[in-house]
Amino acid sequence: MARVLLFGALADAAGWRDRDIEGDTIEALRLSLSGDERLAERLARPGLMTVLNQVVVRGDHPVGKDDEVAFAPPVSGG
Amino acid sequence: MARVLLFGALADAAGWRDRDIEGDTIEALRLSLSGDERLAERLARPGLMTVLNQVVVRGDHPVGKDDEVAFAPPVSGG
Amino acid sequence: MVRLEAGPVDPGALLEAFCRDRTDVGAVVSFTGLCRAASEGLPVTTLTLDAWPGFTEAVMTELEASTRARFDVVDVLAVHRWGEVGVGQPIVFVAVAAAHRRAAFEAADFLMDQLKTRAPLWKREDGPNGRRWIEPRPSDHADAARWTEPEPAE
Amino acid sequence: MVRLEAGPVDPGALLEAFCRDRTDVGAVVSFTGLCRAASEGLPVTTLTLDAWPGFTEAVMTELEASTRARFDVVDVLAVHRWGEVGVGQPIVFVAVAAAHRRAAFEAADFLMDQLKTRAPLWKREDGPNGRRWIEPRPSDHADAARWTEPEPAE
Repeated sequence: MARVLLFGALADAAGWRDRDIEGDTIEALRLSLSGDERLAERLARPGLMTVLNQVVVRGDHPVGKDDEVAFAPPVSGG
Repeated sequence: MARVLLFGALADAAGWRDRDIEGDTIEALRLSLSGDERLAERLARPGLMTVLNQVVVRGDHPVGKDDEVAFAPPVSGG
Repeated sequence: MVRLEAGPVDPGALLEAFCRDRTDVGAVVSFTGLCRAASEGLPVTTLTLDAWPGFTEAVMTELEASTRARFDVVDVLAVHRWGEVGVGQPIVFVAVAAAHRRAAFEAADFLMDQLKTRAPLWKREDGPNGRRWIEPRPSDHADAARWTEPEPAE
Repeated sequence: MVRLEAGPVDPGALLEAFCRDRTDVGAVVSFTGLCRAASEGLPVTTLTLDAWPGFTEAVMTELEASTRARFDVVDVLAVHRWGEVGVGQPIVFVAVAAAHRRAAFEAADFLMDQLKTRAPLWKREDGPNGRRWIEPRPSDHADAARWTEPEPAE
């Protein structure tokens, strides 16, 4: 279980931005979110940004209920 | 005879900016101006800018009384 | 300094304040990004920027720090709008002050490339053809890659 | 547009007016040159710029035209102060508007190099150590030489 945040096109597709999701690793959370077909395709795209407790991470990491995991598409500021 | 304009350090050294000077070529005007020792050294420096009737020129050119000849040091705008 | 701004960004007022009372600065370069009425041939009526207040500023602050470390500059400002932005309105304002102009130009250019490809902001264009989420263009990555030569030792 | 200005130059107001009502421009880059309190280690109390009204603007207009011919830009503005300038006050303001930021940065950078080495203006620094007429530094010529690759055919 962790707090999951979505940004940009992911939040738009899911219809929510912030939710508690079951899963004890980042990959487990991503798999769980991919059950939503509106999200599955976007979560599989290259360039997905994963942020664990406000630190950008690569690969899998264990997460607990006090952890916050954000998923976001490639950024497009400026 | 032509109208001679001086700019920047040249005007400062001469103490004037605008005067009618005897001479029927640019070189003759420059020689005449070099009689003023405050100007002679500056007129001999590389990079002297010579402008005949608002067109930058190189080398010598004939001038008459309706012509305007400007002498100026290298520019330093910006 | 960096700022994430929910209201309008005023480049004139920001530049005026940024230049004020500086006696050790010969050069100020600014960049203003504006919302265009068309993007890649498609009409745009509104731009919406998603951001993550707190985290977005934290990353912007890192980008500011790497700009200061890399170039001989006196001051750096980056203000980024988020939320809904109308056509013609400013999206981002960057200013760099330096003793000499080369450092000011390069630092502003560098910081914009970093903001484009690294700042956590997500841009959506809405128009008569629907909504479109924007991702960095290949040219943005190419621009950012210009700076990948090794940084000078500190 | 170019302007030779005898009174104070206000970069904030100029940038605000330059950005106003633009819907086809994604990027505005500005450069502001300020009078520093010291130059090459010597204190400066006043800067005085000599110019040749009429001819100075004519050359500035040529430099603006070559900037427009060389880069994919929408608008160009160059305002140069002349006469006495106090420490901290603006000497020159340049702004370039373009669809994309690379052209805006390069055009502003190019135009400043041209103004520094070609615009008919002559700068004198007055301070406790006396008066000093300034000439372009070797770095100014080196900056300007960066652009000497052949221009694209028109």
